[in-house]
Amino acid sequence: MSAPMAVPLSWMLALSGVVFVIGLIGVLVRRNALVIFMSIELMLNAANLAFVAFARQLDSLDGQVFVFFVMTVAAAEVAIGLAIIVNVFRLRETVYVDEINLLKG
Amino acid sequence: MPIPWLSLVIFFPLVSAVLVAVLPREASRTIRTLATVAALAEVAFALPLWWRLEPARAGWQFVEQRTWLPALGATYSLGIDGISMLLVLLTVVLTAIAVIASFRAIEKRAREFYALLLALESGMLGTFLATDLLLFYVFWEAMLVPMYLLIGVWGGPRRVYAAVKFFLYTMAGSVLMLVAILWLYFLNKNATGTPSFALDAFYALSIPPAAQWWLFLAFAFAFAIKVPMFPLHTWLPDAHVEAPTAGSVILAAVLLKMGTYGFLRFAIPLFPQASAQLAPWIVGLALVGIWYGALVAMVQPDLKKLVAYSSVSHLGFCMLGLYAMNSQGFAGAMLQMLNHGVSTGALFLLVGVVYERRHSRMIADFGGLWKPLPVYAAVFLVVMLSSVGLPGTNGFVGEFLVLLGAFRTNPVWAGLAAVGVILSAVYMLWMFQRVMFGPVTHAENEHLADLSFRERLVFAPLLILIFAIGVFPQPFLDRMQPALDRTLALARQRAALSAPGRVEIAVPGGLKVVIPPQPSGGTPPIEGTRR
Amino acid sequence: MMLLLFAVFAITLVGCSLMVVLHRNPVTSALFLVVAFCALAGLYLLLQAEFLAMVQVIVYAGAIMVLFLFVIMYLNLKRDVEDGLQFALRRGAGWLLGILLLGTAALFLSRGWAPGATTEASPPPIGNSAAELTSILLLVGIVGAVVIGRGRAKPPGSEEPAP
Amino acid sequence: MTLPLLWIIPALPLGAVALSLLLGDRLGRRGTAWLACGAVGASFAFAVRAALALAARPEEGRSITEVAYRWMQVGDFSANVAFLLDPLSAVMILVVTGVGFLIHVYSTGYMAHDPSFRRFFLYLNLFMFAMLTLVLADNLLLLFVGWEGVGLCSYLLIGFWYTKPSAAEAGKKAFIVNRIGDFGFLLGMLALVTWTGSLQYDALFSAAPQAFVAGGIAITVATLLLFLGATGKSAQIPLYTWLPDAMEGPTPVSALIHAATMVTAGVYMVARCHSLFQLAPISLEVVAVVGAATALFAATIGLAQNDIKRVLAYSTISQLGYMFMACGVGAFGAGIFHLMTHAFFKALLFLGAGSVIHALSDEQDLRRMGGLAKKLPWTHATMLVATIAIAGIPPFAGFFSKDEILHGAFASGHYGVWAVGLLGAILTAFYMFRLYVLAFRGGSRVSHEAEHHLHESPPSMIVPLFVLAILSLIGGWIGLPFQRGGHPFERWLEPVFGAGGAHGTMRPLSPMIEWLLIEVSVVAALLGIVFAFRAYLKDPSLATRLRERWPAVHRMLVHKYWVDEGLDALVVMPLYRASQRLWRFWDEKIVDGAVNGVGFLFEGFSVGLRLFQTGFVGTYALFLTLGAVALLLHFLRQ
Repeated sequence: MSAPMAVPLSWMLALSGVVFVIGLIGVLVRRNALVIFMSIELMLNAANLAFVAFARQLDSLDGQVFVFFVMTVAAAEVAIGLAIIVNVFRLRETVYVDEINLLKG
Repeated sequence: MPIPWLSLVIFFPLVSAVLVAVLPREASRTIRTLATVAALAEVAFALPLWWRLEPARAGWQFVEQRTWLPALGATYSLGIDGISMLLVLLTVVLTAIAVIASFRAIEKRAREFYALLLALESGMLGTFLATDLLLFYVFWEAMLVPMYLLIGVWGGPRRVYAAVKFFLYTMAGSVLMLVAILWLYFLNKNATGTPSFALDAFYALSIPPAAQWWLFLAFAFAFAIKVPMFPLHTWLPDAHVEAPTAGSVILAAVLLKMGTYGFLRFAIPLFPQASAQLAPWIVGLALVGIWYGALVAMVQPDLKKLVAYSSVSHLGFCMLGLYAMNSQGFAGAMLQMLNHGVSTGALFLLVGVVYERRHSRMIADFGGLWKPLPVYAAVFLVVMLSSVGLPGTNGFVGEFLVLLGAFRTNPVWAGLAAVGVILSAVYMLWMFQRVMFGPVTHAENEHLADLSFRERLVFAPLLILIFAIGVFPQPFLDRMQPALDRTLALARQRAALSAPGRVEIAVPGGLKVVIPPQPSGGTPPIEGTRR
Repeated sequence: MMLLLFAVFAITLVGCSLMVVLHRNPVTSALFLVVAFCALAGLYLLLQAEFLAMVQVIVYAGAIMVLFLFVIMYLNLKRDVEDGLQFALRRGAGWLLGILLLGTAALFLSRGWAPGATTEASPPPIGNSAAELTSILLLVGIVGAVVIGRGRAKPPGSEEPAP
Repeated sequence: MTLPLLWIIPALPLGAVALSLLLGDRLGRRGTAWLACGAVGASFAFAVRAALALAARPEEGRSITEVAYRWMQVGDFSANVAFLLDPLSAVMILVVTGVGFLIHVYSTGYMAHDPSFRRFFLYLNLFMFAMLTLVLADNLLLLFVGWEGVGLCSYLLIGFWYTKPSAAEAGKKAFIVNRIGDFGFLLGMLALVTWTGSLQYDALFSAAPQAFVAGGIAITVATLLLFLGATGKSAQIPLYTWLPDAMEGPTPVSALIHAATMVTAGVYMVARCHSLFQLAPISLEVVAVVGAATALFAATIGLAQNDIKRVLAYSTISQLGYMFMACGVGAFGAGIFHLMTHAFFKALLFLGAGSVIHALSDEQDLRRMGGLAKKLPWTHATMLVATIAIAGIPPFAGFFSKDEILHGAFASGHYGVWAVGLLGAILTAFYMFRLYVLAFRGGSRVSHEAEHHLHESPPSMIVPLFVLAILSLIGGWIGLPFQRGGHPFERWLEPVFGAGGAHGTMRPLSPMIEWLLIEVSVVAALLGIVFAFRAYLKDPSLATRLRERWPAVHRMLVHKYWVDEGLDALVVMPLYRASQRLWRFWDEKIVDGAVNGVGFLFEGFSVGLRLFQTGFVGTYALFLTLGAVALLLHFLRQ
């Protein structure tokens, strides 16, 4: 049954915006690479939320399909990211992002 | 359909360049012979142009037209007339000489050297023969790459700096020109509806004076760098000093003519009003170039730099001739282009001969070379006299016509330019005295080997040309005259086209030259104020 | 009733997100993230995206977070050391930026920028190609992980660092 | 077939040059000598033949033109290689080939043991070709070709012994000073062709009166520019400094080029363009004044020179001054007459000096000569004839031609010029006989080793001296008014200068005044001679006493009024320093600096950009966010 959208769309978007911003702040503020990774996950999920909200609003499955993509990307990204973090840790004994600046211009 | 002669002339060197490049590296003898055969064959292909071309026939001859980029309306179209024919012959002859002259000079990577030299030749020929502006621009840029590599790889100690400076300097200019070409393209497209880059289309286009002003500046800037004119000349001494002998011969003899050819073919006919208005400025710069080039050449310790600065002075004459805007000036400028190619090319070869033996270009390292090298001294003397413009040699005919043309437009211009005649004698003779006369100062100079048979073979055609143009200039003048008069007439018609009435060049101090729009050739009637 | 559920899920989601970002200990952050993902799954349910909610829980909460926890444990990370003026400044700047962003977002919404206003660009026919695309992406992810991971076999630093 | 009349004359020496270049050393000394002298002799024969052919023609038809080929034709300007024979050029080719031939014969002896014998005759023949082209040209452009050609040959011949740095320097100086003159000549030609449309003599001279306003600025400027060219070539003030240095070259060169032929080219050009000069009286005045000034100025310097060739060089400058003076006062005929006689006795003087130098094994200083009369009888005799001739003692040639000039000056009312000429005559007589006495009379101051192999020159040198001596003697007689028709030489030149022209401005003087003038000039000459003998022979101390009385004057004369040094300081050095600074500062710093500056500008810009790549991931994220925010704001404002 497609009940009229119980929860108004703008609420959903607002929520997604808030979570997105929180994730963003996490990325900017925190030193620990892993926490930055988690914050990125948060941002991604915020985006997913917006997608699903729109999908629901426009009553089409495209949004959800796209969320699948985002999930795949997130999965791949986490895999590689963590591998990098592990390797960097092995080399530099640190996970703190501001101590890894080999690629300085 | 008739054999595509011009395309053959342009692309034969390119094909032979590829052939040379494919040869195994060590087979230096075969490389040299193939390169020489290719260069001489190219001369054989181009020479018949001298007879087959009917100077009197208007418009382009041996025209080739193929669609190239239909979307843009750009066509692969070639054409030749009196002006480009002479420059094509100059290019092929001097490239052949440059190839033969660098047998002993170039040891390392000879294969690539000859390939690049031949590729350069086809680039230059393309530029002279293209009658489609886009095609012209392509060849104009294509020509830079081989020259850049020639200087950059086989040059002297500061070759990279010189090569990069040469490349960027010319590139900066030509990019502006591309913008101007596109502007013209769109002007033409709006005016006639059919998109085209053909030069004849642009010749028929009437361009509003305001646009003409900017378009002219863009074209003039690109060509002024190439000429080179006064403030934009500093790349020349560096490029010449660092370039290998063959490189600087071609650079001096042909590449510098691109600038003046550009002015003659594009800047003046396409934008007659702007040319007329800016004439005093351009002539001012040319005169400064004559004085500046000569004075600075006088104090150069390095032979090649001296000849490079002398080129600035000689081409100042060329520009003066072009902007005298009458048939004597044009003929003088055109002849001066050929003369400069011959005499400065020979001068660089002479410096190359001595550089090969002593690996130094400093005048101080030489002195009293006449005794050990009598034949060399005799050739050097003749070439020096041609460069100074002694009557009987080619230099005089060109210079006299330029001065005559300039005098008719404005006596003050001619007066100032004529001082160049003295200055050129000063720096040339002083150099000649320090190098040739006096006792043999350095022991090494004592037993230098005089010119070998190959070297004499290299100088023979140049000497013959020096005296031929000097004593019998008329065959050359007959071939260039109709094309020059047509360009002059075209400039006048177009001037009348966009602004009816008379194009007046208000000229400080001198005659007030009035160019009434009359289609016939010949000089503008001088309504000079009789004194 | 729906609104009530939405409110609960929203609050837990925001709260957990804040905790993930603020908490010093990465393990705690990881756990809070798991809770956040569950709240999100709930929200999906509200939006009738049941299948998605299930996938969310399984993939995100299940697989990815487990990976996170494994790496955190493996690296034996302690509390983050983030004191000193420089970090305070950064945190301040971060919050400031956050408020700024929220402000603009609020402005957008207040302008009544109707979400549906986006022009109906015809979505490219993703059809069956979606499947292949995701499989390739996953493949790339796996290969990347293997290549980076492989480095551990050789003693560290004996040759140039792994790419 | 009738042999070609005119173009064969210059073609012969050119052919000799080409032959000698081709055959090279296979010719050997004798072959080269015969080839060179033969060529010039043959062209002398042809010259005579051409002159006779001209004389055979009636008075008014005395002009033959031969067009070789069209040289240049551009727009409405055209010039062709064509030769013109008229009385003026007939005289010139006779003088040039005649004296030239004698000098060639003399050189075979003089240069006998010079290593580059062949190269010398190569240059000499090339010079003859250029001079003959100059003289026979039928338009100013071809004359200019010959003009610069002789300039080139003089450059090569002055610097013949190129291993001597001073010779090379002198050669360069000669060419550049000539070039300055040619600059004027070139501009003059341009002015003429722009207004009258052609450089061909007949067309030019007939169109000139209409094209130019008589006495107007245009014609005056044009003719003055031509005269500037003439001063360069004929070594008048201010462009004379190169001639004394040109003595570095071998003596026959000085005789041929710097006495008889090349330096007279300027006078020939002014005479040839006499109708232009007559259109501009101001220019004529300038020519007269410069001529007179140079005559006097050079004569004064000649007094104090000790090098035998330098004395003769200044004497040449002075005599050329006389010729220009003649042209200036309108007596073009007298000028050419003096040119001819001067060619004879000055060439003789130089060759005699050469013979003396040759005998004293290259000793040129008069102070180390003396008493050579007995040992070099022939040289002494011929030199004496020439010295008397130049002093202007009748019946020698010098008297007639110089007297004509003074008469012309007086008759045309230029009394000042006449007075200067007279004074010059006295000085000339004095320094010439000073040279004669110091060299041939009095005690022998010859150095010891030069003494014992002092020998008279070989016949190949003596015969030309002898011939020239005869010419110096009888050369003037063709000036005697045999028939009533006045001066035969000037009547010969009338078709060229026009009857009125020469004497138009002249007031016929009563015979009494004319005789008085002749008396005065002869007395002046005698005065000079007597004074010279007394000063240097009878009472040598007199010269030294004079020197003490006016030391300043003497020093000034010895140092040639410091003109050379002055010009160097005023012109050469500043020019050198200016161009040095122009190059070092202006070209390298400013212009090149600007170009490299642009390069550094971009480099600086990119360095600035690099600062942003700090390497911290955080900063990159920050920029990312800032970008996003900016984007949002942008859409907001839409």
